[in-house]
Amino acid sequence: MSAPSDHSKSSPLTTYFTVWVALLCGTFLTYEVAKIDLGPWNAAVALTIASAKALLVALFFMHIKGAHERLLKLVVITTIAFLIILLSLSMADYATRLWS
Amino acid sequence: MAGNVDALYIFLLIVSGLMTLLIFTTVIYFAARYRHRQGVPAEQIEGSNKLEITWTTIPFLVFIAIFFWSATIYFKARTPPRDSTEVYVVAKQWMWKIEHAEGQREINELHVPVGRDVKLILTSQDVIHSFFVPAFRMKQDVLPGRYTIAWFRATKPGTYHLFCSQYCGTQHSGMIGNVVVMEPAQYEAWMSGGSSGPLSATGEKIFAELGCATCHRTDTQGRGPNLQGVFGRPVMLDDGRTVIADENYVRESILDPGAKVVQGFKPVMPTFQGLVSEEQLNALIAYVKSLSNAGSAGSKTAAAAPQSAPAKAAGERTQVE
Amino acid sequence: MATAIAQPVERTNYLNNEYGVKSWLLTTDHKRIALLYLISITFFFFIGGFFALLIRLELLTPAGDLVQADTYNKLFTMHGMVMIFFFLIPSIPAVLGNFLVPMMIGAKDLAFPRINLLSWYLYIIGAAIMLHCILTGGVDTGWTFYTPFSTEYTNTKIIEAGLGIFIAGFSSILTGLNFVVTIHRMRCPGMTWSRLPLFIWAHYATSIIQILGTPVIAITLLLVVAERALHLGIFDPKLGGDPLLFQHLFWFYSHPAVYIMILPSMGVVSEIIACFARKRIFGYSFVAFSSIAIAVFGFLVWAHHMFVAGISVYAALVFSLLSYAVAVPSAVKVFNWTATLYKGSIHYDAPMLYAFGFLGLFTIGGLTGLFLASLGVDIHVHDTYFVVAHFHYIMVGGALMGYLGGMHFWWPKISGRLYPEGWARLAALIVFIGFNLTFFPQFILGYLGMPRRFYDYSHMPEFQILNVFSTAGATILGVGYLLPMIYFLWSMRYGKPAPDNPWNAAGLEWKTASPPPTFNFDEEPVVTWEAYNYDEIDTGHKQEVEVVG
Amino acid sequence: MSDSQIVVETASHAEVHNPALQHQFAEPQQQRDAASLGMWIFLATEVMFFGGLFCAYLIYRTWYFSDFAAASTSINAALGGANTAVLICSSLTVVLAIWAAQTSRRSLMLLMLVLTMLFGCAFLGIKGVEYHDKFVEHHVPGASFSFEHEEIPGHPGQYANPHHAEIFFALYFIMTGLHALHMIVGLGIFTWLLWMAWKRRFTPEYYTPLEIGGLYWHFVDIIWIYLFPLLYLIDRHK
Repeated sequence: MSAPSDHSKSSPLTTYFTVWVALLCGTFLTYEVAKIDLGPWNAAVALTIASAKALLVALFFMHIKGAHERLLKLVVITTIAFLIILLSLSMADYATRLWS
Repeated sequence: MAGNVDALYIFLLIVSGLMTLLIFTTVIYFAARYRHRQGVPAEQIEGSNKLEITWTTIPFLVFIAIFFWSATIYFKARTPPRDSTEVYVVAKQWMWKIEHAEGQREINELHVPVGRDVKLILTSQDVIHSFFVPAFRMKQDVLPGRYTIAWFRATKPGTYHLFCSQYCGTQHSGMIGNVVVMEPAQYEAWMSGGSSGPLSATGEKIFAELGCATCHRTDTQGRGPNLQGVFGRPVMLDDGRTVIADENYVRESILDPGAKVVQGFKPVMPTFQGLVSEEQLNALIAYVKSLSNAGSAGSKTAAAAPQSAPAKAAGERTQVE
Repeated sequence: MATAIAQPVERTNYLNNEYGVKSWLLTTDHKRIALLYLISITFFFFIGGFFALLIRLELLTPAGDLVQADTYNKLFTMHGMVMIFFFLIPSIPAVLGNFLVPMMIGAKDLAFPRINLLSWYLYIIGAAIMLHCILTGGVDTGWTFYTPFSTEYTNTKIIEAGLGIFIAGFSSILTGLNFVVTIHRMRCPGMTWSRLPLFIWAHYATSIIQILGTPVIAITLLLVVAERALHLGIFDPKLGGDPLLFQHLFWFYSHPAVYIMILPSMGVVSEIIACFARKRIFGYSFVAFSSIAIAVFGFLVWAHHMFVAGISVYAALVFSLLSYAVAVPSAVKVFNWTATLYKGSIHYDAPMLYAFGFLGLFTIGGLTGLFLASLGVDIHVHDTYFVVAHFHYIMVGGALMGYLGGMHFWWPKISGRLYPEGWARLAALIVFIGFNLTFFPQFILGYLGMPRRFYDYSHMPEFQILNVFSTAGATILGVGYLLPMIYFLWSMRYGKPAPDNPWNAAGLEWKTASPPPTFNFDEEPVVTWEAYNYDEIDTGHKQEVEVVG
Repeated sequence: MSDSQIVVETASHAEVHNPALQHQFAEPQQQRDAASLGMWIFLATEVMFFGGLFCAYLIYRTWYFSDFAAASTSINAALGGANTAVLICSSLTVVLAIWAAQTSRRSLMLLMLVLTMLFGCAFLGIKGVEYHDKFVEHHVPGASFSFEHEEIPGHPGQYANPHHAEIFFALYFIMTGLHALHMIVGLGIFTWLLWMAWKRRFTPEYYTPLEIGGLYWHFVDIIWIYLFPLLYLIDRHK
C-alpha cells in the first residue's frame, strides 16, 4: 500500500523512535498538567495533547504522511468531519436548552 | 395559533400542489409527445447549467421563505405569554392528571375559559407522552424527569379531542380526553366548585410539613436562600454561572440540590428524590411562584387570578387569533 | 492484462457452473450472494406485509376488535422493524447492488468476496434472532425503541430485538465498505468517474451513509440493551439520564437511513429512464453529485424528528433550516429526470412504468416532507398519520417502486429469462393505484389529527371512512405485490430465454451473457465510450450532443 | 539472506501466478490498495461507533461535571498512565515489525510481533487490576453499585450524586470494556500474523496483512490516547 519503503532507502527508524519518545513525553505531560489548576483550560489542554499524539500516530505509524494518494487522507478527514457533526449538532441542542 | 398554522399549511399546499402539477403535466406531456416512433431517434442533450442553476435556486429561495414563516409560528408556539393562566399536567400510563393553579383537579379533562392564554407545565411520571390537541394545532411531548412548556388560547367554546400522540404502551390509544372550552361565566361557575384551595396553598402546607421553612427563611439568616421573589429571576451559582429560576430549576433544586448551589450557601440540603410525588412538586413550585410577587412568569397570588380572569378574557376575545 | 482462457462452447454461467447446497452457501460469487439476499429479503417482505395487512384490518373499524391492544402494538412494531432493517435497507444494495456493482464497472467480483458472504451470514444471524423474537412474543415499543419505555417499562423482548438489529447492522456496514472499496479500486480500464452509471454513484453515496451512520445505531442499541439489563441510568431520567439523548443518537442514524433506502432506488430510476427514453441522462453530473449531496446533508437534519420532543427552540431552528437544504438535491434529481424525457423516444415497458410511478410518488412524498420540515406545521402533524403517509410515499412509493422497477429491468440478466410483459404492466398499474388508495387518505387523516400507533379510535368515529379507503387500498396493494412474485417464479421455468441485451441498454452489465458467467466477463472489458451512449446504440454513430444554455 | 532470494523469485513470477493474489484482482498493487482502503474505511466505522459513546460522555460530563470529577478521581490514574505508555510501546513494536518485514529481517519481525502481543497482554492485565479495584469498591454499575458520601474534589463536605457517578462508571466500563474487547480481537489478529510470519508468508513484496493488522492496532491505540485524559484526568488538580 502506501508503504514508506518507496524509493528512499533512508531508514525510517529514526522517525519511529523520535515519534515514540514524543508520544511518551506527551503522556507524561498530560498526566502532570492535569495536576495543575488551569481553570476551564484543563480539558482543552488535555484534548490538545491527545489530538497531537493521535496525529503523530496517524501520520507516522499509520503512514498517512507517506501515502501516495490523497484518498486515505480524504477518508480520515471525512470521518473526523462526521464525528464533529454528531458531537456539535447534539450539543447545539444541549447548550441552548436553557436559553428560552 | 390554529389560524396561523392553517395559513402556512394552505400556502404549503398551494406551493406543493403547483409543483406537483408542474412535474406531472410535464412528465405526462413528454411521455405522450415523445413516445417511441419508428425511425425517430431520441435527440441527445447533455444538460444545461442555466436550467440546473434555476431549479436549484428557485426551490431554495422558496424553502427559505417557508422556513422563516414557519419558524415565526414555532417561536410563538414555544413562548407562552407572560400572564397566562397556569395549568399543571402530569401524564402517566395511561391518563392525564390535571391541576389548575386555583386547586381544581381533573382527570382526562381540561376545562379552560375561552379567549385566555393557558400555559401548560407538563411532566410525566413514567414514559414519554405527548399532549396533542388537534383543534388547537398544538402538541408537546411530555417527558419524565423535567418540565416541558406549552400554551394555547382557545377561541371558540366547545369540546375538543385531547390525544396522547407519543406511543406509550398498551393503552396508548386509550390515553385520550377532552379539552372543554367554556364561556367565562360558565368557567367561573365551574371553578367555584370542589376545590381544596389554591395549589400554592397546598404547596405552602407541604413546604411546612417537609421542614423546608427551617432553612429557607424569609430573612437573610437561613441556611438556605430566601425564596421571596426568586422565581423567574436570574440566580448566581457558586461556580459563577447564572441560571434563570424557572420550573425546571426549582424542580432540580428539590430533587438534586447539589447540582446548582446558590452562591454564598453551602451544599447542605438533602435530596427529596423519592420523597415527593409529581403532584407535590407541582404544588411546591406553585408556592415558590406565589412568593414571587413581581410574578414575571408566575401567576399572581393564586386567589386573585379567578377574579381578574373574566375581565381580561373579555378584553382579549375581540382579538383575531 | 489477464489473458482470457478460451470459453467453452456451451454457456456456463454463474447459475449452472456448480450445483448443490454447498455451492450456494459457501459461494463467494457476488451474483449468487445477491440471490441469497433476494430470497431472504423476500421472505421478510412477506412477513412484514402480513403484519401490515393485519394492522389495516384492525383499523377497518374504530373499535379494537380484531386483535388485542398489545398484539396490535407488536404488529406495528414488528412491521416497522422487519420492513426497515430486514427488507428496505438491504433491498436494493444487497440484491441489485451486489449483483450489478461489479458488473457495471467491469470487475470480476467485489473487492472482498468473502466479506460479502460474511455480510449475508451476519444478516441471516440477525434475521434469525429477529425471527425468534417475533415467534416468541415480539416487541411492542415501535421500531424507534424510545426510552425510557423500551428500557424500563415494556416487558417484551427488547434485548433480543436490539441484538438482531445490531448484528444485521454490521451486515449493512460491510456491504457499504465493500462497495466503496470496489468502486474505488476495481474499475476496469477506461471506466472513469465521469463514465460511471448513476446507479454506481447512488450506491457510492448510500455506502457512505452505511459506513458512517450504522455504527452509531449499533452503539445506541448496545446502550439500550445494557441499560435494560443493568439499569445504568444513561437514558433513564429517574437516574439522571436524558431520554432525548437516545433520540439524538437514534435519529443520527435513522434519518440518514431513509436515504439508504431511497438513494439506490434513485440510481435504478436513472438507469431505467435513460434506457427507455433512449437518452443520456439530462445533467449527468448534477444527478451524480446530488446523490453525494443528499448523503452528506442527510446527516445534518436528524433532529427534525424531535421538534416537539423538548429540544431547544434554537436547535430546532437550525435543524429545520438544514432540512430544507437536503430537499434541494432531491428536487434537482426530479427535474433532471423529467428533462431527460424531453425529445426522447419513450418506450412503455414495465420497468419504465415503475419509474414513472416512482417519479409521481416520490414527488408527493418529497413535497410533503416540506410540511414536516417546517416547524410550525410540524407541531401539528408530527406523530400523526400525516407522517405515516409521508414516509410510506418515500419508502414504499419511492424505494419499493424503484426496487420492483429494477427487478424487472435486470430480471433477464439475473435469471436468463424474460418475464411476461403484459402481466408486469398490469402489476405496475395495480401497485400504483393500490398504493395511492392506501396512503393518500392518511395525509388527510393526519391533518384531521389522528395520531399514529392508535389501536382503537372509537372515540373518533369520524376517522373511519378514510381508514376504510386505506384498508381497501392495502388489499389491492397486496395483490399488486403478489403478482410479480408469481410471474417471476413462473418465468424461471417457463419464461422465454433472454438475449444478452433485451432492452438494447447501455452499460457493461448488458455486454456479457444472460445470465453472466461466474467472473462476469470472458475478457476484461475496456471502456471507450461515455455512459448512456444511446445515440451510438440506436443509430450506430455518435450524435452531435446538444448543450442547452 | 536466503529469505530475500526466495522473495526475489516469487516476485518475478508474481504476474503469472501469485498464490497471494486473489482472483478478483488483476495485479498485486490493486489488491494491496484495496486492502488498505478497506481497513481505513473499517476504522472510519469504528470512529463513529465510539463516537456515539463520546457524544453521551460529552453531554453528561457537561451536565454533571463535579460528579464526574468525583468518580474520575476514584480511578487509579497512574495505572491508566502506565497503560498508555504500554500501548505506545506496542505501537512502536508494530511499526518495527513491519519495517523488519520490508527489510527481510525475519527474526526481528518475529521478535517484534511477540513483543507487541506481550505489551497487549500487559495492557489487559493492568486493566484487569483496575477493574478488580472498582469491583471491590462497588463501583461497578448495577445492583451492588455504591458511591455514597464521596466528596467532590475541591468542595469539602459536598458529596457527589451517586446516580450521576453511576452514569460516569457506566460510560467508563462500556468505553474501556469495548476498547479492551478491541485489544482482545487485536491479540487474535496478531496471533494469526505471528503464525503467518513463522510460516514465512511475508516478504518485502507481500506483507499486506501485517500492514492492515498494524493499522487496526494503531487505531485501538489512538482510541486509548483519548480515553485516558477523558476518563482518568477530570479535575485531578483539586
